[in-house]
Amino acid sequence: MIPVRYVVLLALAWVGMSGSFTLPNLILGIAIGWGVLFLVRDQLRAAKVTVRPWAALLLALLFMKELILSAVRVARLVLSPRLDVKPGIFAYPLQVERDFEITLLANLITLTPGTLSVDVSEDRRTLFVHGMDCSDPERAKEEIRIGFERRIMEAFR
Amino acid sequence: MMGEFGDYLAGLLIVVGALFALTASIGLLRLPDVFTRMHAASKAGTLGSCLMLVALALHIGEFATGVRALAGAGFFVLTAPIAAHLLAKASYSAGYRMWEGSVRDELAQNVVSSKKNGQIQGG
Amino acid sequence: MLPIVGALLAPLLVRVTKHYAGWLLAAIPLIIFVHFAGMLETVGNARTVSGGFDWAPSLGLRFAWFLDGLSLTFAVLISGIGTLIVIYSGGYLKGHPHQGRFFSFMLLFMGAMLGLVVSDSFLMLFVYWELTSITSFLLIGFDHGREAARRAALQALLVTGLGGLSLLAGLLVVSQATGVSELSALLGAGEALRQSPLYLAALLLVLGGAFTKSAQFPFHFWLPNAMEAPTPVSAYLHSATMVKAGVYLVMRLNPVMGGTAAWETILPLFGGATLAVGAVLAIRQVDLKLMLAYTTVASLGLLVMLTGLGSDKAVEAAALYLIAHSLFKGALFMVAGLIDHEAGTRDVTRLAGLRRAMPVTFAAAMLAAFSMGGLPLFFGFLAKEEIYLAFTETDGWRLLLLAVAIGANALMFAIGFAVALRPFAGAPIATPKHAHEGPASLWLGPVVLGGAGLVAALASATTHRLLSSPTASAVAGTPVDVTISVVPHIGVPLILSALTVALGIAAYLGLDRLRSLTAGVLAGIGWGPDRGFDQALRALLRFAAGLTRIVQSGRLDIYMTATFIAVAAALLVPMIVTGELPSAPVLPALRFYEWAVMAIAVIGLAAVVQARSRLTAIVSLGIQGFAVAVLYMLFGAPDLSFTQFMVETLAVVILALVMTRLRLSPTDHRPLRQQLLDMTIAGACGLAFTLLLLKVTQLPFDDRLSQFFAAYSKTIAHGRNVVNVIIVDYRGLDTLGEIAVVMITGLAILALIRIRSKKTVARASVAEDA
Amino acid sequence: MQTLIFRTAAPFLTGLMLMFSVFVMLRGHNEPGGGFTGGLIAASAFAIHGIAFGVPAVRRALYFHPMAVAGFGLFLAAIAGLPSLLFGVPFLTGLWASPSLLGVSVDLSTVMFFDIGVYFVVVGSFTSIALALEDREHD
Amino acid sequence: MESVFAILVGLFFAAGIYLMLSRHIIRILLGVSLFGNAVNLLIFTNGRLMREIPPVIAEGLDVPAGAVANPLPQALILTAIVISFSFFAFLLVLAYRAYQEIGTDDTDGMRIAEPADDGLPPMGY
Amino acid sequence: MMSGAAFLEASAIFALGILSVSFLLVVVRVVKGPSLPDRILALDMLVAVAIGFIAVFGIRSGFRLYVDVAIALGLVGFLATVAFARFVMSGGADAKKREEQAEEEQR
Amino acid sequence: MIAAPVTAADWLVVAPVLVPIVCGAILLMIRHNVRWHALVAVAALLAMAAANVALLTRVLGEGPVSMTMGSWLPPFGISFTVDALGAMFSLTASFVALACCAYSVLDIDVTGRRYGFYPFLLLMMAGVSGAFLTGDMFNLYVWFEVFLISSFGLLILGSEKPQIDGATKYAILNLVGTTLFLIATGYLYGTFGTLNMADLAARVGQADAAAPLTTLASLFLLAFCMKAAAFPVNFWLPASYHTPPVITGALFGGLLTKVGIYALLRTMLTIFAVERAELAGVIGWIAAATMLVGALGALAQSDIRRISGFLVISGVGVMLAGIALGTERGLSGTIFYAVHSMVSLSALYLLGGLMRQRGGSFSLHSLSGLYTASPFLTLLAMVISLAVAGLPPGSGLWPKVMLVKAALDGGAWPLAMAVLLSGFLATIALGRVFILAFWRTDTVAAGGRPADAPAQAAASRLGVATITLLALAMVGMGVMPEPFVRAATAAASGLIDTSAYVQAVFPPGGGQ
Ligand code: NA
Ligand code: NA
Repeated sequence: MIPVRYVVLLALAWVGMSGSFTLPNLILGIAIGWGVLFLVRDQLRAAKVTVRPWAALLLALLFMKELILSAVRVARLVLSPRLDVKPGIFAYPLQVERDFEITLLANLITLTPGTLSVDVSEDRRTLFVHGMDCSDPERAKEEIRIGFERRIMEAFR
Repeated sequence: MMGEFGDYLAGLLIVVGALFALTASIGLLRLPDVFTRMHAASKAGTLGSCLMLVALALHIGEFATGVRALAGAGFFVLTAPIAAHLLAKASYSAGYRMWEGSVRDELAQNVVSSKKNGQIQGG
Repeated sequence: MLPIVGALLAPLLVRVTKHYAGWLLAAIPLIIFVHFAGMLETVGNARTVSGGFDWAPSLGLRFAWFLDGLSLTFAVLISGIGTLIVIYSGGYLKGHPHQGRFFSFMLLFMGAMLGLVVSDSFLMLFVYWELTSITSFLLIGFDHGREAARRAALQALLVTGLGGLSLLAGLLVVSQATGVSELSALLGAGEALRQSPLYLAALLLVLGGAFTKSAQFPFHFWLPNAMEAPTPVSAYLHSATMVKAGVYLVMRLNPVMGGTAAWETILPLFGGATLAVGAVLAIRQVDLKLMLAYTTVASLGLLVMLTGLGSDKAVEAAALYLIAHSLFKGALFMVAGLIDHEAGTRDVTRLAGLRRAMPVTFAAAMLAAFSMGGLPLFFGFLAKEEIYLAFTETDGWRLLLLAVAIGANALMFAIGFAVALRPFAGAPIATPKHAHEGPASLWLGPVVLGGAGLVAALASATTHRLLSSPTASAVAGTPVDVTISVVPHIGVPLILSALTVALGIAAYLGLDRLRSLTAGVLAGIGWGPDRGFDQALRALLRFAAGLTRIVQSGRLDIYMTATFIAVAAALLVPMIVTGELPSAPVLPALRFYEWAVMAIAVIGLAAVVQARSRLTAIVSLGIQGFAVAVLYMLFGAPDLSFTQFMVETLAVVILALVMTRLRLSPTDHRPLRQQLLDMTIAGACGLAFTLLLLKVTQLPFDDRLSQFFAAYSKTIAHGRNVVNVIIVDYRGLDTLGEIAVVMITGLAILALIRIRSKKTVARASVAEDA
Repeated sequence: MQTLIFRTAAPFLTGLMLMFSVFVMLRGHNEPGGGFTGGLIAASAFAIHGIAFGVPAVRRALYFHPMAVAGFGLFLAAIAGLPSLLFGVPFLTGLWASPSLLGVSVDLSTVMFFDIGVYFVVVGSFTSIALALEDREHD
Repeated sequence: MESVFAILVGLFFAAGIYLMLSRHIIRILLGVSLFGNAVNLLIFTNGRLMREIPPVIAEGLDVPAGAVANPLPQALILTAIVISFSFFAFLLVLAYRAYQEIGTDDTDGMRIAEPADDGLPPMGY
Repeated sequence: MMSGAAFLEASAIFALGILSVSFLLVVVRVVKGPSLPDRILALDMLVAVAIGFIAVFGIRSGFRLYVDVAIALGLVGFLATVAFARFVMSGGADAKKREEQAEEEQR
Repeated sequence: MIAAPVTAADWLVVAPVLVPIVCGAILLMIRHNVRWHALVAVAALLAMAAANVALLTRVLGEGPVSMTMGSWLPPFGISFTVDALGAMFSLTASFVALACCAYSVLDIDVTGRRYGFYPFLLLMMAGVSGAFLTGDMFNLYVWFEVFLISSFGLLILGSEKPQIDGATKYAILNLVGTTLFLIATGYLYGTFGTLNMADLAARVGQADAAAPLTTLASLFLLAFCMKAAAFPVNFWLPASYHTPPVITGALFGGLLTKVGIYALLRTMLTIFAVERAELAGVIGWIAAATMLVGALGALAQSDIRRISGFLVISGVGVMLAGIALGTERGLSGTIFYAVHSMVSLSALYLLGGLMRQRGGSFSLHSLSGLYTASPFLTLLAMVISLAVAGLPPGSGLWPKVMLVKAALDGGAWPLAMAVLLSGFLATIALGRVFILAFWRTDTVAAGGRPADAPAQAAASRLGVATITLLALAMVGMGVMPEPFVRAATAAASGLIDTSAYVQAVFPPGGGQ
């Protein structure tokens, strides 16, 4: 009922948090992890996700890069004497289907340059993205498609 | 713990982080509407804080505390986009218009349909 | 004690024995009467009977009794007449559903009255005094269905109750001035009291009690109104008891407080006024009971006046008149009640020719009236002779009182016969009820009392030895021997008596004319203290309502304004008055980021205060909250910072959750004047707190507590975080209380949200929670 | 709130926050934190859960009524002061024991139970408040 | 340092009290919140100030290495914060319910318990 | 060349200065608004800056216990924004309308 | 660190606080088993009362008792220090609460129980007892807050409109009051560096010459006057006490203001004795104004509960008079009056409830005929009214006599007059209630009489029994005042001479 890997993840988080790598502490971590997950048991949707570590790492690196880039770009933008922005919302047709993938993608988009996920359509086919520079939405969509979305699909299949 | 290098790195990180935070703040002031301001806050702001937390983790050097600092940064990275998303969605559906200079709005027709379904009230 | 037991038994007894209860219950006062009568001989030989036991020694309170001639005479009259009244009540209230209660109240009252006259301790005297007020309230309002009865009862309670408080204050002042708190001891401390600077205050306060109780002008109005009570009550209250309490007090204190100019001015003045007013008002009445009531007022005035004259003769006269009045007034009241009971009316103009139907009553009435009129052979005559004798010794303005006395006595003569003769004389006329002689229980009282007036006078030597002389001695404070007898002595008094009788006969004959005359005059005046009572009470209620509306305006902003003005005053005034202001502060160098955080806090405050809409204000609230949290962090309080961050955020969250549900008008401005006032108050409070804080922080600080905590947190309490150790260990009890608060808050909010007012619940059924 | 993104992330956020709250509570004796702050974090977690999935979900998750949890907390905290009665020392005297568990000595103390009591009271009460405010069915 | 704090405390009080003198409950509540912070800062300052060094004993030591910030006011304030937060929450919900039942957050409009048109008491007997 | 510690100290002071300025700028946005989401966003940003501030302060003072304060702040800051978003969404159009009204009245 | 070993008997000191807290917590855990609530509450209150009896006996016999929590030496831990004053108040409070609880057993419905009537009641009693027993200033503040928040809970239970309105004013103003107390405590700590009352009492004499003690005392005075509902900070009481069910009014009217009086006694005498003397004139005027405003307010009302509320205020003024005088006699008068007032005002509120039950209304405009309908109730009303108005044979007489005597001894004529006058005004107010509601027969109750359902009849019988118990207590105090006077005098002398109080906490020769 409660996915074991989540419990293990939380137990590890516990051990790291408390900084005490002892067996009793690990057991305590497992117990607490199981306990808190038990509380949210109904909302855990255990999707069959296989993680490909290498692809996931690539995704993480891509994210780091994009994050820094985005921050720099925003910094440059707001510091420029003339605010030259053409913002707007565009609809991005999603290829990923699973909740967790959509969420991940939306979050990554939000964290990266000039884009911000505003909403997901009810049929989960479309992600509405607010862009700082919406002069060429097609290019922005293309960047997402070959960037984050592809990496996500590679990492979690 | 990590000696001189660690100190330099930490110093650098906090200065860069602080500068990012400053940029975010300036963006918050200068950008024209709430959606564009959100870009500044949720990117530069998040990054700035995270950098400073990482610096703290480096400087402290104690494993558990370092892990916590990094976990804090991670948590921050996890929550910031969600918060931004929620606020953007809420603002949009509550009818706060975008800046006049905005060039397109492809969400407009979608909102009409979802309002019909009474989804906005949420809960 | 006995009457109280009797009072408790009375309702039960009445239920068991029906209307014979009166006879049985009369045994109680009778036993008391016999008991007191047995002491007459002892006390007659100039001795006193006293005793008692400690009741509440911490209060200096003894349950003590003290009987001298005065007390004993009163006790004998109270219990003797009480016996007759109880018998009379049994007949009078035959079949009344609440007869039991009545006896209960009556006996309680009797107990209180007896206690009053035999008490030695000031406090006991006061207690009994108030008890008579309370029990008389119950008795006067016995017929509670009628508004007049309720009004009269309240009036009596308030007037005599107020007097009681005055008496209490007076007695306490007396005991402050003399250091004694018992009457027996006070008798020896008269000189000290009269010399005391507190004398006048004590006198006025005590007289406040006595005059209200004894219905002295201008407090006389409650007494006639008290005729709303059933007649046995009137007969009892107004002959020997209640109203005589004030006279008792004045007489009791005469040897202690008397003899001074104040005493000899105030008492005759008020007594004389009362005498005159009572007599005149009596003429005005047509109701038998009211006629008698006003003559009671007059008689009380006479007694007070006599006591105030202060001479031995006057005191003798007072003693004699006291006894005479108790006898004839009790009898006449019972007669009036009997007439009412049998004929169905007390209106003297609608009564005549009853002598055939009620011969015994008539005889008793005549006996009493002779005494009241002061005709020879009756005790009233002795009293009147002695009164006039007393006046022969006075001079100056007091002679004016003599004129008053003669006039009033004449009027009282007329009234006495109007009550005792009018209804019986002449041709019978139709009365609401067909009159016939009442049962023995009803006529026994008048007959005995009326007869006693005669017997007492005939056996005047015995009466004087047992009652009059001891009483007079007690009142005078020195041995006095009353010698007057029914044998007429030619002299000024006799002439004055004859004059009185002559005037009295004239007044009796012209009674109707006099009545309409006084009625006309009084209508011309149009206002009396009785109306005044209503007006005063209404005015008091209105004043109270007006004041309350100002003080308790119902508006929270006014409450808050007053509260914070009080705060500013409570701090600034003592600070300035006692010079507790701080010295000028030295502004230290803070680090720039500390300044920045402070600046943010101040900006945050300004943002909240000036925010136009509440929503803006709520969001702005976060600024100062965060600034404070950061300040805590900068000054070494991570726990505080932690908690402050959490709490500020959650506060804003809850505000947002709640605001979601409110639909408020966007702006809520106060007018400029209001703003300025509020700013001034808020500024003054802020300034005051700042000044005091500067002052305190300029003192050296004793930090041994914190030293201790820091020193032992790790070693004994096993915790490195000293703050947390304080919270859970050193001061764990605070935290226990604190979480109790948190828990109750949760529950209270749940109750607030879940329970709907009945109106709302009517709309939707009650919801169950999980 | 009906948003996929939030709902997908919410259980994990809630779980992490709850775990962090336990951590904060347990280490309060030595570092900043303690029952109160821990409790507030946990209550925040439930609030987020409630905002994401609605009040009934939280009620199901908790099983006990939050106020019962708070009552239990107060009970625990008060009871934690009682063992000192047996030792003839005043109320709320801290008693310590270090039983060995799996070869590691574990510090147990009445003070810790006291702090756990605080935690439960705060969790229960503030969760109850949040749920009561969030709950729209009773409007 | 205390003197600067004293002035800041005064400003907090003034702002809080100014808001509490409003007729509108929501503003009063904001005032209550500021008032609470003012009190906490006041207690904090009364315990005298010390920069940066928290009253936490370093690991391995039995007593603090040097002077530390005064822990007692901090503990008192923690208790006070919790209590005032509880009260704040209660008042807020109360305000909300008052709004629901009475339809306003203007205290001048809240005259149910003490009606403005409260007549005289009975004048008779 | 400064020593590592001195460099760190200087950087920290510098960072604190910058963060103080950021604080003030963000506060200006909270005060100015103009719309509710603007203020909420600024408040969210305030939390972010505060976290940075705590981190730098933790480095400067050498007390690592401030880490947990920062983490907790991250958690509840998130909660605040969620709750406000919730508020904006449900109070919704209404809130906005009233806000506009208020502004009109101001003029 | 470990103080002298504590015997089991010393645990009595905390029992009156601990028992209701634990039982209140248990009630919350079994919130939905409403059947058990009343039972647990009554049991808890009985246990409290028993502990209080034992405590008072012990204190009167052996002098003040103290226990410092957590085995820390005072002043480092929190001390509970119980002297005759605290024990007397605590005992009376538990007695009154027990009576009210008995009254409530059939009066509070399932909704009221489910949403916490009994936990509120128990926690309020925990707070009230804690306030009476604690020997630590900040801890006193905490107990104030505990009973305050519980009183909020009781006040809003039912959520009728007037309740909500009254509760708003009550809550905000009381919050200001307790916060002022907290502020004063903060300054006190800043000045003396300690919070233990005995420690403060011992140190106040050696305070720094520059210490702003008068201002501090004045601030405490204001804070506690507000809690005690003294004029001019009495607004919250008449605004709210009439809104909840009478049972709540009875608890509040009986207990809460007395905690303010207790705190005033404790601070103004045990700690700020010198400053009290400086402020005596002000306190005297506050006392007189409070008495008269309260009594006049009672006259102006037509709702019995509001009359009762104003009479509570008037009584507060009477109690303040003794504090203004500061002599042993005056203080013992205040203490005795407080004990009397707890009992009699609770009874007055409960009486109002029964009058409403029988007469269908709280208003004097429509109440009538209660004498005919219910003679026994009338008897009770008589006894209670006499006690409240300070007439014999009620319990109010002796303390008033003591106060008037003390005022005259001290030359405070106006104060003595005010005590007497306020008593007289109360007599008018209650006399009017009596003649209008009980004697008057001609007005038909506007609301009509409620149907005499069996359950209600049972509740009514229980109510009568409860009030009878209280009335007997009042008459007992009136007829046998000696033990009360003696205890009150012991309490008052303990306030004036603090050495026994201090020694209970810091035994001579017992160093740190
Ligand atoms: Na804590
Ligand atoms: Na705490």
